[in-house]
Amino acid sequence: MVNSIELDLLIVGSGLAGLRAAIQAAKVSSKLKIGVISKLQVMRSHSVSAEGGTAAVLYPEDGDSLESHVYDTVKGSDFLGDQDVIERLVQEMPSEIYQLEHWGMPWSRREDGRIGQRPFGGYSFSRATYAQDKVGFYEMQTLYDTCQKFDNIEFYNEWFVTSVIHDGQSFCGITAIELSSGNFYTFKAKALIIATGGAGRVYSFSTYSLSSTPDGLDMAYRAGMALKDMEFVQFHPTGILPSGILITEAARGEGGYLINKDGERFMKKYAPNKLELASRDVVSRAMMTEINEGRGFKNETGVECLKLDLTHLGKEVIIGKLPAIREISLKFNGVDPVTEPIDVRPVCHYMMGGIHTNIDGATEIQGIWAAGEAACNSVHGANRLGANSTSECLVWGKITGEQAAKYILEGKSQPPFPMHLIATEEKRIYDGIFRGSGSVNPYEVRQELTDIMNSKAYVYRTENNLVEGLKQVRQLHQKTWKHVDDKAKEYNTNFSNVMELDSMFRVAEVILMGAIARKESRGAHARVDYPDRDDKNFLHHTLVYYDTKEPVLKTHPVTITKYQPVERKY
Amino acid sequence: MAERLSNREGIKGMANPTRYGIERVAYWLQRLTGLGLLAYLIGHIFETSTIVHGKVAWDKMLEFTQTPQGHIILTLVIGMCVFHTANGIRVMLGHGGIGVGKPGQPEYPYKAASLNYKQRLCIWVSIGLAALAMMYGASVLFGD
Amino acid sequence: MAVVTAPKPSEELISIDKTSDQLDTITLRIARSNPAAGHETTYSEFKVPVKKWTTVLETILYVKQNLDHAVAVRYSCRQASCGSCGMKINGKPSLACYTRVSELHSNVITVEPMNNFPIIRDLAVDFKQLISNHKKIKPFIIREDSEVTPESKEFIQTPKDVEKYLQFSYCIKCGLCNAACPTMATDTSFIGPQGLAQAYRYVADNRDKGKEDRLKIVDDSHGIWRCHFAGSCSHVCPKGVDPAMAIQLLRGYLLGFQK
Amino acid sequence: MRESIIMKIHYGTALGAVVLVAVHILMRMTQNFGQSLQYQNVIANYHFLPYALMLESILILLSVHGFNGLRVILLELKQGSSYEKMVNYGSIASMAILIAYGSRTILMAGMGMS
Ligand SMILES: Cc1cc2nc3c(=O)[nH]c(=O)nc-3n(C[C@H](O)[C@H](O)[C@H](O)COP(=O)(O)OP(=O)(O)OC[C@H]3O[C@@H](n4cnc5c(N)ncnc54)[C@H](O)[C@@H]3O)c2cc1C
Ligand code: HEM
Ligand code: SF4
Ligand code: F3S
Ligand code: FES
Repeated sequence: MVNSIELDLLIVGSGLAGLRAAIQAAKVSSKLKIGVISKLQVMRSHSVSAEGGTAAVLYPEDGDSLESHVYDTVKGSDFLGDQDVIERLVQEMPSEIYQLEHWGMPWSRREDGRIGQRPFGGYSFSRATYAQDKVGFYEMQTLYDTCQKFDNIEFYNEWFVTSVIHDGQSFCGITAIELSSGNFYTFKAKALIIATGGAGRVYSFSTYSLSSTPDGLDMAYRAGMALKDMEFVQFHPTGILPSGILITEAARGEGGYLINKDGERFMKKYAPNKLELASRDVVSRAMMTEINEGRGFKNETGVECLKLDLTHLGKEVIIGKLPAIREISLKFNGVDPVTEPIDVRPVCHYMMGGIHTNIDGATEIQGIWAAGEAACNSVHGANRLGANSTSECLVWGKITGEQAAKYILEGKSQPPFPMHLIATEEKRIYDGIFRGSGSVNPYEVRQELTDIMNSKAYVYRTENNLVEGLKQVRQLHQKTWKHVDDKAKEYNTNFSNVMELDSMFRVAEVILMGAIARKESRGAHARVDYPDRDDKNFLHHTLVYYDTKEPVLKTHPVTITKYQPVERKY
Repeated sequence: MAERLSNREGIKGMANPTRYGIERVAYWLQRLTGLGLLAYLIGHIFETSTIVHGKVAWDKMLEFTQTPQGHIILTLVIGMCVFHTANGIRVMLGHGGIGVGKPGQPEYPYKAASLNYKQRLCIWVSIGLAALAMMYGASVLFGD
Repeated sequence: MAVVTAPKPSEELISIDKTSDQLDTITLRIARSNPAAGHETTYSEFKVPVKKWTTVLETILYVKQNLDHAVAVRYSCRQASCGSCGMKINGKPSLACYTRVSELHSNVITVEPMNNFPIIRDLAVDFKQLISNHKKIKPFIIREDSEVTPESKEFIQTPKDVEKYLQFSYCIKCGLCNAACPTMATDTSFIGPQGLAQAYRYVADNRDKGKEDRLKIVDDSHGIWRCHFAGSCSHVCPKGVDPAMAIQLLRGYLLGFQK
Repeated sequence: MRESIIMKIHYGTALGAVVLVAVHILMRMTQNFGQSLQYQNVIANYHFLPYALMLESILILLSVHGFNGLRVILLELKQGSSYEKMVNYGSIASMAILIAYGSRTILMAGMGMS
C-alpha cells in the first residue's frame, strides 16, 4: 500500500519562488494546509547562490522610472519578452523590495538609511537593489525565516518529487520519495505550484548548484505541459576556473574591467557605450570571439580564458562591497582580486525557458501554477537581464501563491484520484530505474551528456554542431545506464542522481531541438550560420510537447504592447 | 541506545579540551576547578568541624593535613582557586557581553572577534597567576 | 586603459600552498553507517587523485562517481553558501566544499558525520533539532506593521544600524557550531549556538520589536545559560558569524549590561 | 525560578565570595601560616563576631555557588523531567545540609561550646 498525505496546497521547490509563494498563500488564509516540498533541505536551494542584485525602480525622484525598467527588459530580451508580463514585473517589484525589507532583509543602505542600489548590465539606471554580494542568500534567509511565522506551512525536507498527477484537466497530486527513509508517497492536494528552479546542470561548466537539474521541468513535460523557449540559455561572462563558480556581474557593476592577452579592454570594440556592462549575451559573445581569435589566456587547467581586473578598485571597495567575490576567488582559485586579476570564462548561468505559463503563472492544467526559473511566463524573452530573475521569483511567487490559495478557497470539486497513474509511476521508478540493470556508470554518462551540451550548444551555435549534439545525446540515451548500484533504501542519492540524469536527457533534447529550429540569432541564442535576428520568421516563442516517439514543436505568439522590435545596440 | 544513534559526543565532548583552541581549555579548566573546589569546600567544612570536639581532635586533624600529601592537595587547591576566580571574572564579564568584541562585517578569512587576544591573554594570565600562587603556596607550606 | 599588472605576492594573500603541487593521491577514509538498517560504523578507504584546488567535497564526489556509488553525502552549492556539506574532516567540523585538500597538510583524510546530530546514513545527518530550535527563537521581524501597504517605503536603517546585526545574518545553518559546542555534546535540550545567535541577530535589528519575547524564550533551563563561552562554535564557523559573541551580547540584555 | 535569576545568584555569590575569600585567606597570611592554624588562634577567630559572620557568609555563598555549579553540570549531562527535578531539589538539599553542618561548627565554636 502506498503512503498518502493530504494537503491543500503543494509547493514543489523551496527556492525564492517557492518560499515567496508559501508565505503569500499562508497570508491569504491561515486555514490552508500548505506543504513546501523539496529534494534539498529547504534552506539549501540554489537561490542562496544568487549574488549581485534584484532589480526594482525605487528612486523615481532620482530619475529612474518604471518605463525605463520595462524598456531595458524588453530590449534585453531582444524583443522576445511578452511586454504585458514585463510591465507586471516592473510594477510589482518596488513593493516586493519593501516587503522583504519589512521582513528583515539586510539590504545594503545608503548613508541616509534608505535602500542602496548599484548599476547592473543592460540597465540605463542603477537599479540592482543589493545586500553586499549575497543578495539571493539574504533573500532566502528572510523568506525562510518569515515562513517560520506561519504554523500552516509545513516543510518536507529532502523529499524527491518524481511526477505530477492530473486527470487530463485538473491537478490531483504528486508522487515523491522521502529520501531519509526511501519510502514512496503520494500527496493529494487541490493545487500545485512548481518552483523547481533552473536546470543549468545540463551543462558541465555551470554556475549552478550541483542540484540544479531539470527534474521539475521534466515532470511537467512528462505530464503533458509544454516547455517554452528552452533554446535560450544564458551564458554569464564571468565564471571562475576550474569550478565555474560565479563572479557576479556586480564586480563589473562596481567598475571591474575585462582584459585580453594584450592587456586590452576589449569590450570597447563590441559595446562602445556600455563596455563591460552591456547585456550578458553581448559580453559573452565578445569574450568567445576574443578567445576564438587567439587573444585569450591559458588557465592552469589548460582551458582558455580572459581576465577580470578589479585591482584598480582598491581594497576598500572590494572588501566592502564584494566580500564574497574576494572570498570565492581566494578560496577556490587562490587569487586575491585586490592584487591580481581573476581568470574567467563564459559559463552556463540561466535558463530563459521553462514550463509554459500565462501572465498569472498558470499552466495549461487547471490547479497547477509554475513560478521562478522553472516557469517561462516570457518575462525574459531571449535574454534575461541580471537581477531580473530574483525579481521574477518574488513577483510570481507572490502571484501564484495568491492565485492558488484563492482557487483552493473557491472549493472546486476534486476529480477522482487516478490511482492507475500511481502504479505506472511506481513501475517506472522501481522496475525501470531502481531494479534496472547494466554496467554503465551513470555519473560518466552525466559527464558525457553535459560535455556534449557544453561543446555543441554553447555561446556560438551552428546547425552542424546542434544536429550532431542531438544525435549524440540520443545515442547516449539508448545506452543501458538505468541502474542503481546502491541498493539501500535510506538516503539513496545514487538513486536520486539517476532520476536526475533521466530528466536531463529529455530536457537536453528539448534544448537542442529548439535551437535547431530557431534559424536566427536572438538574445542568448547566437547562430553562426544565421547571424541576424529574423523577426519575420521567428518573432515567436517555441513550445515543445512530450510525445513517446519524438517531441512535438509548436509556436506561440509574442505579446507586444508598446515597443516594436528595433535593432539592439549597447 | 537513543544517545548512540544521536551521535552526540557525550561526556567526551565535555571532557576533551584538546581541540578548538585555548578557550575550550579554559572552559574545561573552569569546570574542573569548580568541581575540585566544591569537593574541597565539603572536605574543608568537615575538617573544620573537628574544632567543636576540642583541641585534641583539632590537632589530630591538623597533623593529618600537615603531611606532604596534604600540602600537595592544599597547593592544588590554591591553584584551582586562583584560576577559577581569575578566569571566573573573565567569564562573568564575557557573559555580560563585555570584552567579546564588536559586531562588524567580518572579513575573509574570518577570525571570530570574540576569540580575541584580550580573552586569550586573560586566560593565560589566569593560568600564570594560578601557577605563581601555587609556587608561593608550596614554598610556604613546604617551607615550614 | 588597463594593463595586466604582474601578479605580485601580497602579504595577506592566502594563496594556495604551492608545494602541494606534488600532492597527487591521497587516501580518503569515509565513515559508513546506516543506523536504520542496523549497520554500525565502519570506515571505507579510497585512493583519490587530487590537484591543488581540489576540495574535500570533490574527493568524496570522485569516490561516489567512480569508486562507490553508495556513499551517502549531502551537498548542493559547492561554494559554501548553502550549508549542506558540514561534516567532520580529520576530526574537526568543517564544510567539505570549503576545505581544500592542500589545507589539511595530510595524505590521509578522514571524513565522518558531524557529532551531536543523529546519523541518517554515512555522512548525512538529521537536522530536525536544529531546524526546530531555529524556529523556536522566532527568527523573524516582530512588529505590527511588518506587512507592506501600497504606500510603504522602507524602515530607515543606516549602514551603522545594519552593521549591528549583519554579521549574524551570515549564518548558513550548516550546524558546524552545534557539532563543536561542548554543551551540545551532552545536553539534548540545549537550543545551541546556531539558534541563540539567530535570536540575537533579530534582537539587534532596529526594525524588530520582539526583544522581550525572545529573551523569555532563551531564558530557560536549557537556553542561553547553558553556554559557557567555550568559543568552539566561533572557532569552527565557516562564515564568520561568531555565535559566541552573539550569545554573550544577548546574555548582556538578560544580565542588564546592555539595554 | 527563572533560570536568569538563578544564574544571577550564581554570579552574585561568586563576586561576593571573591572579596570574602580574599579576606579569609589573607587572615592566614597575617601571621605565619602554621601559627594561624593554632587551636587558640582559630577559636579566637570564631569568638570574634564579625569574623564569624564573615565565615558564615562565605559558607552560604560558596555552598550556593558550588552546588548550583554542580547542578548546572548535571543538568547538561543528562535530560529528562524527573531527573532534572531530582537534580534541582538535590542541589538545594545539599546546599542546605552543607550550610547547616558548617553553621553548626561556627555556632558551637563561636559560643565557646567546646
Ligand atoms: C550563481 C548564480 C548567481 C545568480 N545571481 C543572480 C542575481 O544576482 N540576481 C538575480 O536576479 N538572479 C540571479 N541568479 C538567478 C537566480 O538565482 C535564480 O534564477 C533563482 O534563484 C531561481 O530560484 P527558484 O526559486 O526558481 O529555484 P531554486 O532556488 O533553484 O530552487 C529550486 C528548488 O526546487 C527543488 N527541486 C528541484 N527538483 C526537485 C524534485 N525533483 N523534487 C523536489 N524538489 C525539487 C530544489 O530542491 C529547490 O528547492 C543567479 C543564478 C546563479 C546560478
Ligand atoms: C571566589 C571566586 C569565584 C568566582 C569568581 C567564581 C566564578 C564562577 C563563574 C563565573 C562560574 C560560571 C562558569 C560558567 O558558567 O561557565 C563558576 C562556576 C562554578 N563554580 Fe565558581 N567561582 C568562584 C569560586 C568558586 C568556589 C570556591 C567553588 C567551590 C565551591 C566554585 C564552584 C563552582 C562550580 C562547581 C562551578 C560550575 C562549573 C561550570 O559550570 O563549568 N566556584 N564560578
Ligand atoms: S553560526 Fe556559523 S557554524 Fe553555526 S550554523 Fe551558522 S554558519 Fe554554521
Ligand atoms: S561552543 Fe557552546 S558553550 Fe557557548 S560559546 Fe559556543 S555555545
Ligand atoms: S555544498 Fe553548499 S555549503 Fe558546501
